[in-house]
Amino acid sequence: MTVDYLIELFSKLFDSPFISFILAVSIAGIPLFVLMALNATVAVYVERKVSAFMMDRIGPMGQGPGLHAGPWGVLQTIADAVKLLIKEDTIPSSADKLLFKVAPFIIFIGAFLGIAVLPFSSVIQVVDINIGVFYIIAVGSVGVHGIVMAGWASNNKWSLYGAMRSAAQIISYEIPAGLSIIIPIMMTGTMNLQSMIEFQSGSIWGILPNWIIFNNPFSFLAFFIFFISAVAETNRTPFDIPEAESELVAGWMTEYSGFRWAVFFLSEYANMFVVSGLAAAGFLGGWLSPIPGLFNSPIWGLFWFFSKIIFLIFVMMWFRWTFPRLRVDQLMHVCWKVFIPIAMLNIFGVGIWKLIIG
Amino acid sequence: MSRYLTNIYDTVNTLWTGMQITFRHMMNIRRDNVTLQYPEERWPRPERNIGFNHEDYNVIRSRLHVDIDDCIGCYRCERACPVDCIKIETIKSDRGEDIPKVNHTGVTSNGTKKGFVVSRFTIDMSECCYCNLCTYPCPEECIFMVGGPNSSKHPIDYEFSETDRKDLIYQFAKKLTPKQKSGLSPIEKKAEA
Amino acid sequence: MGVVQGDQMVLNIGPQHPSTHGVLRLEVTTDGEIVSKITPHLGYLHRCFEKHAENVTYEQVIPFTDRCDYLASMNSNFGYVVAMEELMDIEISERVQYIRVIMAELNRIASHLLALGVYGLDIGAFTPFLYMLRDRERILDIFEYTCGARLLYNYMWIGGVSHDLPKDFVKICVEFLDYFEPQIEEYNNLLTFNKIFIERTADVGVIPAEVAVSYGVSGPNLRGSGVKWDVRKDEPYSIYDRFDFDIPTGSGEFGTLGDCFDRYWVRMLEVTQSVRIIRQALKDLPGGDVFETMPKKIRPPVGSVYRRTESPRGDLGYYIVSDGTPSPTRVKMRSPAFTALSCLDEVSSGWMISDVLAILGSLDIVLGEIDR
Amino acid sequence: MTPEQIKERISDQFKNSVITNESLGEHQVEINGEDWLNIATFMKNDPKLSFDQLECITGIDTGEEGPLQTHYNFHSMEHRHKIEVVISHDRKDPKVSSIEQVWRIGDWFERETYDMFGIEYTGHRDLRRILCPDDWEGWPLRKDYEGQESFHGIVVPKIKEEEGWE
Repeated sequence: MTVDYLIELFSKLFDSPFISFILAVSIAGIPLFVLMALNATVAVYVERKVSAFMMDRIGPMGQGPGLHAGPWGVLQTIADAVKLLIKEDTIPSSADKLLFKVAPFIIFIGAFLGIAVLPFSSVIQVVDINIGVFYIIAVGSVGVHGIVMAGWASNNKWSLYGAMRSAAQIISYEIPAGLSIIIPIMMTGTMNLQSMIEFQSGSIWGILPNWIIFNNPFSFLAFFIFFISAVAETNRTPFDIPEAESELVAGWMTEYSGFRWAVFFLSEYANMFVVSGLAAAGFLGGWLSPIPGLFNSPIWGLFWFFSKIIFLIFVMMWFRWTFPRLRVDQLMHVCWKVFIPIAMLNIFGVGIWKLIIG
Repeated sequence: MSRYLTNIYDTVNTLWTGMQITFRHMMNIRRDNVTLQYPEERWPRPERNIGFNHEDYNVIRSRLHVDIDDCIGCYRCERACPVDCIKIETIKSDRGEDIPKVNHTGVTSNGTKKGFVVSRFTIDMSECCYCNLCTYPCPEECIFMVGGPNSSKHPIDYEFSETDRKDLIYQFAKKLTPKQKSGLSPIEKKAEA
Repeated sequence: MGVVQGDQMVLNIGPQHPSTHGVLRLEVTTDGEIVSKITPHLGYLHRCFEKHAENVTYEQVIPFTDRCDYLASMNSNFGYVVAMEELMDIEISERVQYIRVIMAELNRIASHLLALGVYGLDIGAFTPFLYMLRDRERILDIFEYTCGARLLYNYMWIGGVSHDLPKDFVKICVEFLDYFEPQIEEYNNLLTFNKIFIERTADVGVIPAEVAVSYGVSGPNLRGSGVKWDVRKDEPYSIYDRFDFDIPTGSGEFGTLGDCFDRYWVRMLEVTQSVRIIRQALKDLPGGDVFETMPKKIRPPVGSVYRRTESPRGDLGYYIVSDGTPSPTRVKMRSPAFTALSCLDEVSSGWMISDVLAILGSLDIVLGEIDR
Repeated sequence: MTPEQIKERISDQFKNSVITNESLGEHQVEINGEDWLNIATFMKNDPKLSFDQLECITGIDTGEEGPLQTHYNFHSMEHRHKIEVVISHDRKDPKVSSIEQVWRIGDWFERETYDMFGIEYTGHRDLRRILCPDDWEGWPLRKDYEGQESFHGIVVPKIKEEEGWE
């Protein structure tokens, strides 16, 4: 959409289609990057506050004179970011220098590419491709290469453990996530995110919005499986075994510091954003308003889409500050013996449902 | 199979219970908050603790302080200290007589006549283990931990960090020059006379 | 250090590691995630307590005992003074006995709260840890009110206590207990009965009763294995025989008898028992002077004594040898965490790395006490 | 059983094993170290004694002239009786057989006593220093111990320095 529009615009100005393509893509990428950075900044602040409130603390604050983190500590994340950026970038002497340097950016790319197809509103989307769902699932797995690279290149046993665990975990949880996202695809008959959302407009019995999650019991279950698998894919508690700080110190990030570590951090929050976006688009009606028929203009759409994402990210934080961590084999147990069979059953059930009810 | 389903039910149920608890705490943060925002709010904080009064404390383990005018140089605190962080040196003098040249008062506030000029009284607070053992044997109650019930003698001080270790050595007695030292002890005085 | 085979890896957990509870180094031989051998290396926190004790007087030893088990200093003090009083054969006034029991049990609650909370942290749950610390803080407030210190009290002295109870102590203490008891339910709902927590701890790190006894494992760890043994009941010291309380033992509720969950659960139950003891002691608290039975000069007769008491971590024994001079010839501390740690290798080989840390956490070790 | 009866039971089984020592207390019994492993095994396995708990092992230096001693505190959970066994060692060559395989906790207790007093427990499978570094010199808790001058280049301060004064 945005990119298409920009290409059209630039092709009028420049002769070469190549130049106009490059320009369009880079200009479209800038807001995405800003969005990622903003997302991480806000999410870090919110996470600090949410965790603090859940623990009867108040988190970063600043009231009086002196060097404080601003009113209610809003400047805390900026201070964090500045600290991370000016910190020395240490590379262990025995590390594999090239891989060590490259790894954060591979993870970053994986998260960054995912945002490109998120439908922020009925008109705001960077690029609208036919296989949007498939694309997000595909680029989501790019990150694991970066993690394995980081773990291997650090030449540290903790990092290696973290990387191995992470690889096993992400690859396993791709399956239930993939199987669950098939359900919206089955019901809508498309992989295009925009048409998937448009399918969900209207209402059931006049009260509930016609979102896929409310469509039938199987899709209701599928949403939870998808969401929890998504939490696992983003390596968050209770599935944070790759970085399990009480076991593996910091997992695959042990040797990283400064800017490279900040990139990891950015990617983690971007990943959360992407999977929440996919869950919102696939199950929760994307930019559709929760009150059927009202507030459905594109601007409201932006608002609804973001509030759904923010809610899902909040739930992830809520998980993190409530639950203990699973063990490696239990993690696999949950995936292979619980999620995958139920996800399979779901597909079967939705098929039957569609056949009988329509 | 039923066990499988019970397990899933248990998991969902217990996790949901936990999530409710954390959510409740998040919502009630104004009531439940326990954080003390240090530079603005300082201990003791009567409105938040269980309700005991600062003056009612038996003692507050904070910095040691010595009222050197009351010290009779009996060395009891030095002997009581398990980590030897108190160092005392004394010079014998006329019992109960003021010596203005070294700012020495002859009689303590309790009325005891002093027999020694305390020429050195240092406490190394970096070694102090805050056991409070030195304060009990003191016959004049001149060594004490500041604050709490002793607030009238010295206000509370728990913020005495320093950038140099040497600054943590507190010198309560004024260092005497050799000139001041000479002629203090009665024997020397006699010899002079 | 054994020969590492081709497919094995030696992993050093510690000395600086988030969940070694201090400075402990575990040399772990692993095959992937599976641990085959653990060699603990101690001594990083060795502060020569026993050597120190030989060079100071008897009353000056007490601040050093504080620093051994820094999470339960009252109980450390208690053990030492009980042993000293047995050696000197002095009778203690009633009020002092009650005050000591109240303080020791409050400190037991504080110590168990930290142990339980940190165990949650080892498993990955952060929030219960802070809830427990929040309540522990109120106990520390009470201690601070009484003796001015929050962590290292030097409160119990030979023949007495350093300060009498402050004004309104009983009221404050009862208020705290009333506040605290409902919190236990919240901890249970948030952490104990959490399915993930149960999965992580039940059936993990089983210590059978015979192994536990042979390794000298004591306290909640031993009771977690189903052995009903509590020094407070079985070799009563001070006035513990006057109180009515139960000895909770593990029952293998969710797994095998003697697993990590049992040890955790015994601690949780003990907290409620301590609350019971404190309530009884507060009710019967007699008046009197706390200093009257304190000896002026501490010169125990020539001889030796071994006395063990129940600290939150188990049987805390003091072996004191006196030669009649004002300073002891030998003070030996038999620390419960030391013995608990010694069985780590036997218990945790064959488990995963995550389980090793779960087992280590469930043993509730304090490195200050192990290394002394 | 009372300590007297326990003493009798042991001396019945092992002739000349119990040494009479007037300076010891009622609850203590001095035992000849030569046959110690067998006595210990007997004390654990005999149904009438059944000392299943080894409470503590304490090394004691009785002074520069006197011998080194190891004190074992035993307790039986079954019979609820206890005894303290004392074994004296020659100062020049302190040696006694290890009971590490009888009570498993003996392992670390013996290592600790070895670390502090240099008493060698023969038959111990892993007799290393436990609290001090492996290459520490001397036996710290002996009365005639003198600290090292320096350890790996770190000078061990003898007298506390008095900075800030003078």
